[in-house]
Amino acid sequence: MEADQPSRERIAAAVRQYEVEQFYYDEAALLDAHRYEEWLALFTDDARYFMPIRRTRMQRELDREFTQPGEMAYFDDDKTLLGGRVAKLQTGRSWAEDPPSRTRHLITNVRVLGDDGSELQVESNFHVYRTRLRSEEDSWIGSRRDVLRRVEGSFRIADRKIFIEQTVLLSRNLSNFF
Amino acid sequence: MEADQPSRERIAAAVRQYEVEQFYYDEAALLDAHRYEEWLALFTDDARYFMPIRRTRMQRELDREFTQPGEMAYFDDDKTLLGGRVAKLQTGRSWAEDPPSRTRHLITNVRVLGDDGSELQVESNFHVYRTRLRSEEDSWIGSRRDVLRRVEGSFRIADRKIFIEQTVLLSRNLSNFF
Amino acid sequence: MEADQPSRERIAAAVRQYEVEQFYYDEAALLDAHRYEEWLALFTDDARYFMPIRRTRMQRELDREFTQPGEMAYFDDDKTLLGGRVAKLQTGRSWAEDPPSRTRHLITNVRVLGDDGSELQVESNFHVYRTRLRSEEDSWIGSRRDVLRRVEGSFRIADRKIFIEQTVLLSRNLSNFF
Amino acid sequence: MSVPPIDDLVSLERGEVDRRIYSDPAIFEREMEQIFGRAWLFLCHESQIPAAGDFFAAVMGRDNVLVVRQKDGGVRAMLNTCAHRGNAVCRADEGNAKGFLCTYHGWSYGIDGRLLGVPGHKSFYAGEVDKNRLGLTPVAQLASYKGFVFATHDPKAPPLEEYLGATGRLGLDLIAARGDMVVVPGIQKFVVDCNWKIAVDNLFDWYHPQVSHASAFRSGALGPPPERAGGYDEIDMAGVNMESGAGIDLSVGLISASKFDQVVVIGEYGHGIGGPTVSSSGSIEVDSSWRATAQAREALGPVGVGVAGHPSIFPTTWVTTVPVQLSLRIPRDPTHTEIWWFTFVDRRSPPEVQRFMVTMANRVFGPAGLLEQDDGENWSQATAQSHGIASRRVKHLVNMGVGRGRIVKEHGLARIEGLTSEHGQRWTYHAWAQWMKGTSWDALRAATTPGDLL
Amino acid sequence: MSVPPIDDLVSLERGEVDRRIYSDPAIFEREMEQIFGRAWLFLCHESQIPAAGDFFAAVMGRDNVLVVRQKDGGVRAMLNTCAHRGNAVCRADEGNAKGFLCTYHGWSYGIDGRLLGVPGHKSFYAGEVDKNRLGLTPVAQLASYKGFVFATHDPKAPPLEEYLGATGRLGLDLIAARGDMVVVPGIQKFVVDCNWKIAVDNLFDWYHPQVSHASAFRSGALGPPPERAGGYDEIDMAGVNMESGAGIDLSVGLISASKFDQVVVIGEYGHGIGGPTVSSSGSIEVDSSWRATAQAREALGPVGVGVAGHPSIFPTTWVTTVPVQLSLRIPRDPTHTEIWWFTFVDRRSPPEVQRFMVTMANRVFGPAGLLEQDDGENWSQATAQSHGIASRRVKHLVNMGVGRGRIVKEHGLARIEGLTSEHGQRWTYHAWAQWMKGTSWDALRAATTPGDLL
Amino acid sequence: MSVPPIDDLVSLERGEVDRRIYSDPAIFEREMEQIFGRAWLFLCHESQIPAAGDFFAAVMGRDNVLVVRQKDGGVRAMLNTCAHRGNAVCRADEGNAKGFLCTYHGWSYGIDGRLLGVPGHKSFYAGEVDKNRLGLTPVAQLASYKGFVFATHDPKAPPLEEYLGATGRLGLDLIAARGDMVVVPGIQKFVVDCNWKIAVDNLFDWYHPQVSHASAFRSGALGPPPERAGGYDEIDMAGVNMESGAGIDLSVGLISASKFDQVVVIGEYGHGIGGPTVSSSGSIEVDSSWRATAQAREALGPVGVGVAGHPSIFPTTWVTTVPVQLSLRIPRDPTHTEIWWFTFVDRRSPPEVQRFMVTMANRVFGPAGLLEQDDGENWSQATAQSHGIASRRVKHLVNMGVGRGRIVKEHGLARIEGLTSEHGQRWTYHAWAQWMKGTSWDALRAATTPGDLL
Ligand code: FES
Ligand code: FES
Ligand code: FES
Ligand SMILES: [Fe+3]
Ligand SMILES: [Fe+3]
Ligand SMILES: [Fe+3]
Repeated sequence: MEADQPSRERIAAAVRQYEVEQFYYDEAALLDAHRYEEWLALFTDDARYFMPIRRTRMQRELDREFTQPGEMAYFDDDKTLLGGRVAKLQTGRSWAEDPPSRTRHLITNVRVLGDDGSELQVESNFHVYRTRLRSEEDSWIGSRRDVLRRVEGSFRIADRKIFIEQTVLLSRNLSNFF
Repeated sequence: MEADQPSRERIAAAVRQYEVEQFYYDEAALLDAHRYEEWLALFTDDARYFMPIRRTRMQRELDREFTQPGEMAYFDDDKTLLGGRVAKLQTGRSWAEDPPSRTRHLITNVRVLGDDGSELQVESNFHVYRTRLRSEEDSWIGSRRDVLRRVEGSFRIADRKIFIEQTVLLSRNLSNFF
Repeated sequence: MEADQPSRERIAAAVRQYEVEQFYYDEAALLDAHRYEEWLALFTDDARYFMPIRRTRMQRELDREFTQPGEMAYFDDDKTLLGGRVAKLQTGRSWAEDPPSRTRHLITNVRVLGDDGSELQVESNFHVYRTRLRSEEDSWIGSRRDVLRRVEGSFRIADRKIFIEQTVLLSRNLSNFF
Repeated sequence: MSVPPIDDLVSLERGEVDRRIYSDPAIFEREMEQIFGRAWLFLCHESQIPAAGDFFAAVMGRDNVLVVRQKDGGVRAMLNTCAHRGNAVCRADEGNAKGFLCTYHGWSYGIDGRLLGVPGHKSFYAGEVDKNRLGLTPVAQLASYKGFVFATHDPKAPPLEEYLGATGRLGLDLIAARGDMVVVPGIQKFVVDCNWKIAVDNLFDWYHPQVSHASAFRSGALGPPPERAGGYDEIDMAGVNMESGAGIDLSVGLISASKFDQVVVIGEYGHGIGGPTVSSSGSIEVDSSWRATAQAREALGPVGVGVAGHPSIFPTTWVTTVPVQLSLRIPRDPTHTEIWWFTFVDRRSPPEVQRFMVTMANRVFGPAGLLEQDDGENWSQATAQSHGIASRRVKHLVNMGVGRGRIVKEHGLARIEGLTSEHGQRWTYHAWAQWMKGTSWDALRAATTPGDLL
Repeated sequence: MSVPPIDDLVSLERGEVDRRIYSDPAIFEREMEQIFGRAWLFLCHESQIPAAGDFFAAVMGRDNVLVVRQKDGGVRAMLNTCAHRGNAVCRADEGNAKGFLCTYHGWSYGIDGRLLGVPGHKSFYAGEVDKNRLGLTPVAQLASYKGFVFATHDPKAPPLEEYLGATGRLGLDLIAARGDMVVVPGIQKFVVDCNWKIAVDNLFDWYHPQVSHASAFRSGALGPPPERAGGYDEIDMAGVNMESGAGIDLSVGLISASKFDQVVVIGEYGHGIGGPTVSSSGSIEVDSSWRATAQAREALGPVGVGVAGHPSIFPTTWVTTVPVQLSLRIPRDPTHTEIWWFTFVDRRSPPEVQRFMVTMANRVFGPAGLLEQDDGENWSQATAQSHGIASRRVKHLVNMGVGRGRIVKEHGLARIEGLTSEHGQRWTYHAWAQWMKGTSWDALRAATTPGDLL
Repeated sequence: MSVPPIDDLVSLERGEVDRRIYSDPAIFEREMEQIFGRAWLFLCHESQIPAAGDFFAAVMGRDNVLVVRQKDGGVRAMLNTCAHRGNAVCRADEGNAKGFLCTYHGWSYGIDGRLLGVPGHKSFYAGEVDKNRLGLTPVAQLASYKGFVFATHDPKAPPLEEYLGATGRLGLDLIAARGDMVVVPGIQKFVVDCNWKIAVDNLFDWYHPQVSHASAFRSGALGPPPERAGGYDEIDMAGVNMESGAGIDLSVGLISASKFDQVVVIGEYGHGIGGPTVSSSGSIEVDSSWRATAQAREALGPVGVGVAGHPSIFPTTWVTTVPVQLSLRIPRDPTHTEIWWFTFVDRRSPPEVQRFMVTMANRVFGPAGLLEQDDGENWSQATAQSHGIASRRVKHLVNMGVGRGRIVKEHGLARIEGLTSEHGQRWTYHAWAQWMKGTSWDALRAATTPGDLL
């Protein structure tokens, strides 16, 4: 990176980074505020939401660390199912979320890995912290690989893959979103 | 967000974001270095510093989750009291902070929600990690809503509201700042 | 920070910040993907990699909190030794890392403290999360002070000092990088 | 801490359980010895380890066990601990190995557990290491029933088939008889902060879904309510209101709103099956045609073929037929339990059917499952309320239908017909108490042989 | 683990306590039975739950209790555990409810705890659920003294007023008599890694503020030092130096530097009050005019009206009159204690006065309180040093003024006049030992009735 | 929980240890009393606290101890707990102090532990505090051997030199005799989730490096393999394969590939030394010239001068001569152990040599050490496999060379010559069992006096 005046390209890249990060921060704010329907609207109709199962493997076999689509997973949703989850939270009978969990999504290390003008490949890291009731605590840490589609001057999530670090999940459920 | 060259407005927004984030990172560095007087100087004279008490409530009553100014709180300070806290830390008799706590403020998800030219509404998430003595650990996670005022080409904190996720604080005290 | 149009200098600073952050995020991604040789290539040949020992001290003696080069440390490596560590991980006999640890480097609070055109002084905070086997967890939190050298339109790490918050390390080893 | 008299802890007659069994550390230690140290425990399914050297890391109580496919096609299981100084010889969850190396001093074992290599055997040990004696310790007994691999630490335990008895075998047949069943890659694993028995107690709890899972049913995410065969009959919900004062409207389909015929099968050693009958459960199973096959009718028998409920193999194995899954509740400590989910498909069924089965499994159970995500908090809170000096004096009730369960014995099975009940839970706790007494296998069998009434 | 002979643990004569009581798990279990299973414990103040259905989640030992305002204006408290399988029926800290629904199987309770709804009562239970017997378990006894709600698990416990006695009642009157007192929204809750008795021991510790809180006093953040009535007398600090070698200059006002008249009141069952007198404490109380009212003088009596110290209601309730707060120390385990703060204002006082009281409370106590933020580490370290085999042999001393406390009995109160002392702590530990013996209430009362000397 | 009969836990004859000793809480409590409550334990080196008021915070079992340099040049150690209510009087790891102030009530102590100041001694205590009796509790005995400071809680323990005996003294002399040895600033501290004995067991384990540390040796990061004196002889690795099926090629130098002469020295109370001889270990030590000095030859004696292995001072002190370091294994609980590393240089050696010694220490041991980073997981897993009901029945083996160790007694040392063995570990466990019996010091000494064979 040169010390002198940045080129138009570098400025454009920096601005795009800013806009992608803001998109993620806004998304996180919607989740932490339990504004699930607005969150759902950030996904394209053809979106996939996938969190594979991770397994402790020897180095030799690390290529088989994660399960693949079609195998078992923690989340393997299309938008309809994602909508079902949101609907569930709004039935007034979603007991495990009433009182609601208190979550905080800390989003870091956002990287735009590709951009063909219409779609971006973006990776980010997360620390999702949850407390419930008097003093229950969960921390889920991992990374996401998204496809962001440019739609009406903003972004939509066309694909999200969530890679969590734990193999045995150290929490009682996954009643929140990532 | 268009893929082509960013407009002046978008560039200005990205630069403002950069400057706000740097302000927060510099602030965090002052706290983690125990440079409390310089930190105090970042607040306007009319600043409020407020951390309400949070209560586990049913979804129906979530509007009453946090206490309001005038009710009980963990912090409800004006600058004078904040200054008193700093003075306390510098009496050489603030035993709970000697040996000093080791803190690390991880600031993420900075969002400028409003800007009228003179004041900005800014939200951010934090993970404040503390270790003390041989192996005590605390992690406080939550969000802040600030009013930043433009003063002499930089910012001053005119108002800070700290929303912590825990209802029962899992730490022995709050002898540090957020 | 003025509300009106940002000057060339401020734009340049924002772009530099973006490029430094991207460098760190890319570095973190290499580590979390176990791509150690590529990571090693990010260091200059004259690089030092140093993690001092931290001690709980009274406020009066805080200047002696960290050990100095020449004293004992957790890491005090030149590039050759760093290369040795990478080589060790690739012998296929590095048992404590096979199955490999799952790490996630959350990098925050990046601050460029100096830039003489050829070298930058940069500070950053980190939360390195590690899980191993079925349900082991480690979290290392602290800060780094780097010297980044401009090389062929990118950066190289010419010096890294890692300041970890814990005095008694609450983990079984430090078989990963920071 | 000592264990209270066992007979004070469970009353079969009143259907009452003492809550101390959910948090007392001394009782937990006794469970590790008397139950997890003796019972046949499910390890994995043979389809998970098809090739020689394929292994799966299983848990028996607090023992870590490696299940390994052998060169001769057989399966062996051994403690994952080195004969030298106890280090684990394998630290992966699953994979394929040509052998196991202890990374401490290099003792090296075959996939059969035999000690093959000892560094410096000649030079340091003067060749005196008894390699035949010092392999990886095999489990006391291992057996496979139609691909389901079980093991026990007790050499005196009866053979697996006898241990399972007609009830346990039927439980497994309800999976096996569907076709050429294989486990889908990916075992879900998570930890719930509850006592393991609270989670087991839930196995054939057909009383809770209507309420616990009301949000899932209403969300529509499980698809349209299943059609039901025969007349439809609302559950009486008089006086049942939410904390807001409003009632819970359950009228969104079968499980969530109606009562229907159920059958509970109970067996020796504490096994059981509980839930709807095929005829009453209508289209819950989506497609029951597999039951009509000769293979199925023969394997399940006249009673079994009509069973659509949840089999439980004592102590911690749960079978569900919709979706086709097997779940383990693995005790970690008195108040933490690991839940594992194994999912099955019929290798011979069309790809889209297999995909459908996987999709259904993904959305129903597991930590993010639309149903199961609401279970944990109930179990956790039930466990939490067993600590208080006053709260633990309140009995844990499993008395629904107590003394009204007439036991019919036919085709080697003991069954009770009726509506939703707690017969199954009661039977499980009764068996638990007998196990905890540490009596002989014969005495245990006798004490857990169904009578005429429950 | 067994409990050592109780009389070896506390010596009233020498003012010495065995440190094992701060970390021994067996002693903690005994405390849960003998103290928290029998004593009247503070739950909340009636002003927190003004309207029918208002509830507050309280803790009694390890039992979770719901305190609920009834339709008839009364207050009830019941165990927060379902009569069916023990799930909590309410998981919020506070709020308003029309009833309580157990989210496991839907058993539904009224705000009075009565079991109202049982899904399938007719169809599944054949209407045999004894709804009258199976409500939420009420506490054994509940009573309210001037708005302060207490409960006990022991049906044989004496009535609250008798339990409190003159001393305990005075402690509460020191709040109640100020006017129409209500709790300000927001109960501060935090966890200190100390044994609960170390925190209780601190209740009427007027020896520590001068040093523990030196930084707060010097910071000026508590405002100018209070004026004091009468002559001013420095504490002798000969030889007291900081680790830097410098002395601690305490000359910044009343509490931090001077000795003054104090009075300690002790009562049956272990209650006590300790601290300055109104006359000696000068303007600490800011405004003592309320004491002059007829209401106050009548309620407090000739002795009480002059008391400005800290009342303690055995075992874990602390009252402070400046600011007007009530604090609980809730044991979580031997080395962790939850601290709760309730803050009171006089509803009839002007808004600015109420605001002032709230502001003062916010800055003085609680985890971020200028005073309290320095307490936790002392308590935590004192607890930590009770583990070591040699350290735990060192006695915990509460012998200041031992044997010099002449007890004056007037107006139903037993008091000791003098300067700062550890009479109050000594009395508390003495009572603790009597409680731990598990004797009858009469014997307990007799053993905790003040004599002539302390 | 009670402790099993000690003699069932360790078999010296068979070299077998019962794994319960690695996780049983009752055994751990007994260890705190019988071993850590009685043995001489290493606190620090005098060079760490050169000036008056210099202090170092050490740990003895679960007791926190302050080691302080006195004005008269002497060293004292006292429990870090206030005589009043037990608060720690110093919370730093190290530093310099003019005295110690308890921050709770201000009791103030000299660096000698004497109670100097008591706030309000006259006014509140009527001058009755017995300052001479109420200082910081000194350790029962403290002594320094050539700068190595040890202490014991047992007043009846034999003097340090006698406790160390020839074996223990030799262990320390192997550092002291190198020159004017000082500790380099920076004590590495970290926690391994293993039982402390598993870590101690590893002290003189010369059987594991070749395999455990194969990656470090192959990485080249430790520099070229040391040259060796005399003939080179590969270890036989027949049948030793990695889990991939490939063998472990060890041919990268001395420790990692060859067998060589070793000598094991064993002594009273359980001390021992094990590892290569100077002649066999070739250039491992880099520079052995120091051994040729008169000082060294006199201090080490004819046997000691040839010892290049690892001394162990019972129970938890490990000395390594390459690099020159001393390590402690501090038990936290049955399954967690704190590891501390002290590093030494000869103050008289040239700066570049001192730098080299520090560099070597930094890269070899400690949590990031190229060798040690691979140790923890083996210890952790060995501990983890001691919980299971079946796994804990498998013996922990330390039988290499059992019954073949002919003990030669010369120059006051008992030694066994041969190749790599487990004599040292066996001796340690044997001594552990004798300590745990709680017999008299004479009986203990007798029971841990080497015989003719091991
Ligand atoms: S522990 Fe396995 S080889 Fe030594
Ligand atoms: S546990 Fe409450 S209804 Fe079953
Ligand atoms: S505890 Fe140390 S002075 Fe009171
Ligand atoms: Fe369920
Ligand atoms: Fe205080
Ligand atoms: Fe090693």
